[in-house]
Amino acid sequence: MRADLIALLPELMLATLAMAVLLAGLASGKARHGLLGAGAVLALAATGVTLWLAAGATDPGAHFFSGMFVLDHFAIFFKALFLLTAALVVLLSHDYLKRNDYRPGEYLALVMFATVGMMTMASGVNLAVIYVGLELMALSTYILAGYFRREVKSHEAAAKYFVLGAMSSGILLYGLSLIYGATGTLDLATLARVLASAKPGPSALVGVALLACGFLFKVAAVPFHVWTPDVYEGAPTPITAFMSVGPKAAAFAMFLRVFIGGLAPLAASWIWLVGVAAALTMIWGNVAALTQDNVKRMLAYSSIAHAGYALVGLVAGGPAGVNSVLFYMLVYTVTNIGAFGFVILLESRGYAGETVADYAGLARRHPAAAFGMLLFMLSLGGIPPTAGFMGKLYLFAAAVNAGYVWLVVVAVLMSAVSLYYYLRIVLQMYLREGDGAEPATLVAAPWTERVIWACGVAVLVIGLLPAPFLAAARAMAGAVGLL
Amino acid sequence: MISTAHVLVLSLALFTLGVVGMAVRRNFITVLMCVELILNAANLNFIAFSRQLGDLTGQVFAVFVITIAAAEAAIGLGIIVALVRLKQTVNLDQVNVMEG
Amino acid sequence: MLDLLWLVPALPLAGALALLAGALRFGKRTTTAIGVGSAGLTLAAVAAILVQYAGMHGETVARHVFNWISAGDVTVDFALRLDPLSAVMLSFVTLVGFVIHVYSIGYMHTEGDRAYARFFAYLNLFMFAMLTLVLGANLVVMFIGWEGVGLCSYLLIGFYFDKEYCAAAGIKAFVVNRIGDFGFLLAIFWAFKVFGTVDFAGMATALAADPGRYAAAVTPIALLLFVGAIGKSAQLPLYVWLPDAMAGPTPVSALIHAATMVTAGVYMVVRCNFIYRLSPTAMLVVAAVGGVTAIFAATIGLAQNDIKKVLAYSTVSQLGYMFLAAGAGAFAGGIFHVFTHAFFKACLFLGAGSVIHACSGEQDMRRMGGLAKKIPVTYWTFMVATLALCGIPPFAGFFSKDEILGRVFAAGAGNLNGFGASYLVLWALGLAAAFLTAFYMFRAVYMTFHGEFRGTPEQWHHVHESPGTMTWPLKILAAGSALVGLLGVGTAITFGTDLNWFESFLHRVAPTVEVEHAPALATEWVLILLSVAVALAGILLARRFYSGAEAFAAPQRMAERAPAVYAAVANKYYVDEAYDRAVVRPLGKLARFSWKGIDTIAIDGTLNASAFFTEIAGDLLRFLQTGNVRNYALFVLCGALAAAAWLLL
Amino acid sequence: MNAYIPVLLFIVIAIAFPLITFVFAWILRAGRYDPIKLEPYECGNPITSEAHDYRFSVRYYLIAVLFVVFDVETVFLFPWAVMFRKLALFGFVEMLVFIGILVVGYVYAWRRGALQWV
Repeated sequence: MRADLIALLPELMLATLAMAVLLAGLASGKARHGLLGAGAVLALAATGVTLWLAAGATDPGAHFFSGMFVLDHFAIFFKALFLLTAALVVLLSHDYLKRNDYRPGEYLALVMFATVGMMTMASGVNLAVIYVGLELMALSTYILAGYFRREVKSHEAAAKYFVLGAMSSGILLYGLSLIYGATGTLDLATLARVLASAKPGPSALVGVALLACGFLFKVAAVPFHVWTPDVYEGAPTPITAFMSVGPKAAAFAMFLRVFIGGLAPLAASWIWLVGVAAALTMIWGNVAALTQDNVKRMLAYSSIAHAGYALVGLVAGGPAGVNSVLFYMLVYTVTNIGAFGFVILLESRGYAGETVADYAGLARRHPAAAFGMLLFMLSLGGIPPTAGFMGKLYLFAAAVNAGYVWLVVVAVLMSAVSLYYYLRIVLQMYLREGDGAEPATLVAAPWTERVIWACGVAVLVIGLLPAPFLAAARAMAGAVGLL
Repeated sequence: MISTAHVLVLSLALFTLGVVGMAVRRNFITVLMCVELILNAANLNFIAFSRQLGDLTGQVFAVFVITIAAAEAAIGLGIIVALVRLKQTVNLDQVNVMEG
Repeated sequence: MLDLLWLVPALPLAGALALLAGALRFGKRTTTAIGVGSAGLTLAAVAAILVQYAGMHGETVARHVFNWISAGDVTVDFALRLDPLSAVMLSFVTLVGFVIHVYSIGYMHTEGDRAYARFFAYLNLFMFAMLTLVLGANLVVMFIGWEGVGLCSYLLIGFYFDKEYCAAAGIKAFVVNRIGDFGFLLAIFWAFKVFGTVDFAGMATALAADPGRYAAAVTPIALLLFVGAIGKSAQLPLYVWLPDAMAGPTPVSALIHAATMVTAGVYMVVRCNFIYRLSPTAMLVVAAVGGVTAIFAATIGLAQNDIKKVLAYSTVSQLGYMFLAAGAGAFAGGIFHVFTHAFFKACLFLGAGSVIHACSGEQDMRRMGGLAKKIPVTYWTFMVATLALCGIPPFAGFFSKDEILGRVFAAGAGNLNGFGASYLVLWALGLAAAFLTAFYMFRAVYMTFHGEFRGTPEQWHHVHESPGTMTWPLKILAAGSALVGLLGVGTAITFGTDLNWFESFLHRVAPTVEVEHAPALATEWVLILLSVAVALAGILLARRFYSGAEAFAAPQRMAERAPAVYAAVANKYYVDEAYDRAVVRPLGKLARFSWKGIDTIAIDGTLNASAFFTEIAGDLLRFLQTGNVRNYALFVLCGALAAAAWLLL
Repeated sequence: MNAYIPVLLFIVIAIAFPLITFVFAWILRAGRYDPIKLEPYECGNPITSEAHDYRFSVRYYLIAVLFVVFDVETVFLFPWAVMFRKLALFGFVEMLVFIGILVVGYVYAWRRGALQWV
């Protein structure tokens, strides 16, 4: 019992602190942005420390709560990543909430609740636990997407996200029920054993298919990506940044855990499904991004494309594949948060009014920030010496070794295509003059700028010295039991 | 005597109703009901299977799903309320500012 | 000192970062100090290193800077490799680079402080990338540099971003290069899969140990690598970006688009010669693409009136020569041409820059002429470099070009890999290209420096010699163009006694593929004389067409003075016309056809078409994104059905 | 089979009770009608709209939301109550935590004014 509670301590702590923040926000109203923000960041940091202590105090191989919950290195890596993401997003949101005059309390609390959900997803080795974590994350995100009550687009985002999200989670749940019926268990380890022993019937296969649909929806893979552009465009930009990295990474955590772990015996049947989905996702995401003028929307499609790249690593499978996905998630997180941070800086003309044209000549007026954006764009495009290149290199190498050359060909070709639209922004910033009318200037947002700086440095450091980070990812998923 | 198969057919029917309903109905509230249909179809499965397998996991999970469904309904209603306050409509076809 | 090898790329990087950290807010003095200073320090460091290296009989020095990627079965070190090949590249990249940094002080002084700083930041960044490319000990490090130089060239081409076509040219360059990089990247992955390493030494040993085992993989890898080289070194069909790249400032054209970056492809092929020499097919492909590009670009050069465009096409043509050499197994010969070409082509571009500077921004040779009197230094240096390019002894170009043609002929006569006939054809093409090169280069010289000035009087009034910071680099490079050829005097020229220091120096890393029975000494002398004769013929023809003020200005004067004399002059004029009709126009037509017809329509066409179709596809996908939730739900539903069906069937 | 007899009785009673009530009312009531009496609200409230017009004030939904959330928690309380002794102290503490969380939610809803009818 005691060990169980220790393993669960980080989640318990974060949940408690989130409620505290909620009530504190209630007491203090709109006024205390700084205080609540600081509180949230501290809470996340404290949770990080707790995670570290809990990891030290428990055996990575052990199972808790009668085999429903683990705290293995895989889970620790992702939890740390989630906490980092949440902290960065909170910092991004600070100036933004203030500027748009919305209550910070519920906002911060919801971000923390979503984080709790993601952490649970990373640790669950029982489909029920994973599903509960998933729903906690999803429900919090629905609300966050619609948090800007006075904005039509924000509402629309919430509505669409809710309808489609609910649908997908329903489909996922139905798949779970079929799998449960076919195997009589929701525990991944037992599931793997049962599936390995006996050839699964059609109902199990349909269950797996529906499960895959649910997961693919959460990572925004074609054809379940339809919600992404509208939701990303409509949601408050910090939340878009959050959705594009946090929940996506969490979805990948559960994807790896469930498919590489529990459903490994059925790999033969699902690997092609996922592989084709990955190819379609890369093609669709990149091609559709080409014609976008709204930067948030373009980044939405780009995040679809990146989900495709990461799926390549999933298809590759094996320790190398899993490592590459973990590493890619890290790379993608710092890069994308930085990019959206820049979008936030530019959001000076009303809500979400940022077209590519607004970027004209920014390099002249804000050389430092523009240089940061240049880094992020190059990293997303996968050009050395940025982190993105390392991530892709490592993913594709894993896939090639696993023998999926055709996927890698598609991936490399598509990342070449992607440069069209990433460079459009660089072109605007560096090679164009702002139209004389009213050149878009960056709003003063010290914390957002600090986040951008941090991300920029991270992108460069990871790009030039990836060894330690790769080593970390490797140590984390080195012994890929996942069960 | 009702066999698992019967329940499965029923749940499949409910599931189909729900999914198709979500794809064809305009009224947000109806769509919300369709969500409930899907989740409860899954619940039926869980309970039927757990009875067939003589294993309680399914029923326990069903309880959790009920709670989650409640929370989902609550949030859905919340979104609807906000939507009505802003647009005076529950018609999803009128929620189409963003596209392309 | 060799342990400080990492300093070589580090110094320019430091310079670039310093300039960027100053957020481009430095004044001109500070910028110059940092930008040019770092380049100078790099040159000093390289000099010190090479002095020490000279005593090491060309053994390979590998310096492992830091363990870069090591996870799973992927291990890549950030390792630098100094061997004769990289040493040669190092020497001229840093020397020419430094010289051009100095030149830029004068050339860019009219820019604003910001632009000035930006320019030097990019230039330093380029030096860093190029040196990384040269020193990289494995394909991945090389690729880092490869992409780096691409990025810098993109930023520098678009330097004058207020001009629309500059930005467009920048994009074009970057995109076309990506097509090549796509091949390069695939080659890296493939090589990694096959050899288990991307380290040059590692791959070489693996191949040496058991060539048969990799027989199947060698050709595709070599060809994919070559795709990358085609993009970077502007060969058919991907050369289109280079002429447009002339939109950038002239020093950039000199450094990046003539002397260093564009030769990276040749360098890469030679660096991987241990792969190429095992694949006759790949060798022939390299040679063929090179040879055809050489003649093709030369014909285009005939029709150009923009002085920089002429030089651009001649660069493409010369790069073709280099690949022709590599394809014929003369790897050292190819690198030798890279080496000499760096000097005289840089000198030519800087000279052109000086001319443009003098004519207050005029680039059209039809509005120049007679400049020799006003800007003697530029004229003489330009002349030296031109002679070198035309392959007139004893200037540098003669030795390298003659080496190449000799080797290609030998490959043909000795029936290399059984492709003898093809190599002979390529040799003929090379010879024809040499003729055209001499012709259009002297056409440029005559139109620019001889005859009467054809621009406006005030332009003529403003014409002035450039400042010392611009003329000294010209003198240095001209000296180089005159002398560096002596490093690689062919054995035939010295009647068999081997004074070819260059080739013997490179022999350890890039040995030439020898054919069974090399042609006799007499034959080789015939070849040498032939190539010189061809070059002289080209020069004389150009003189015939373009020298002498009469050709242009005389007729009107005569007509006014004495109608009687007019006939004669007119006849002379008609003669000129006749020549013009007979020779120049057909050539011009051919050139213009190959330029307009093939370049603009075929290649730009395909590029634009592909872009167009992707746009269409994008719009189609947009159309599917209706913004209506129910349609989205339907999407998800269909997806789910498809997935279920897939797993069941 | 006998086990089901109580159930049967229960059903019978459940059906009989309303019937008997109706019958009594039918017997006892006075049969005098007038327009006012036929109005939906005999207490005299004027009718504002048609009964077929099924649109409710949004406030009902707010209440519905709160109701749904708090109502469904009994689904956990019930099994706990049944197994109360077996789960012993741990179960008790755990339930307290659960209730505590609900209370937090309740306090929040209350303080944010979701409960007053505005």
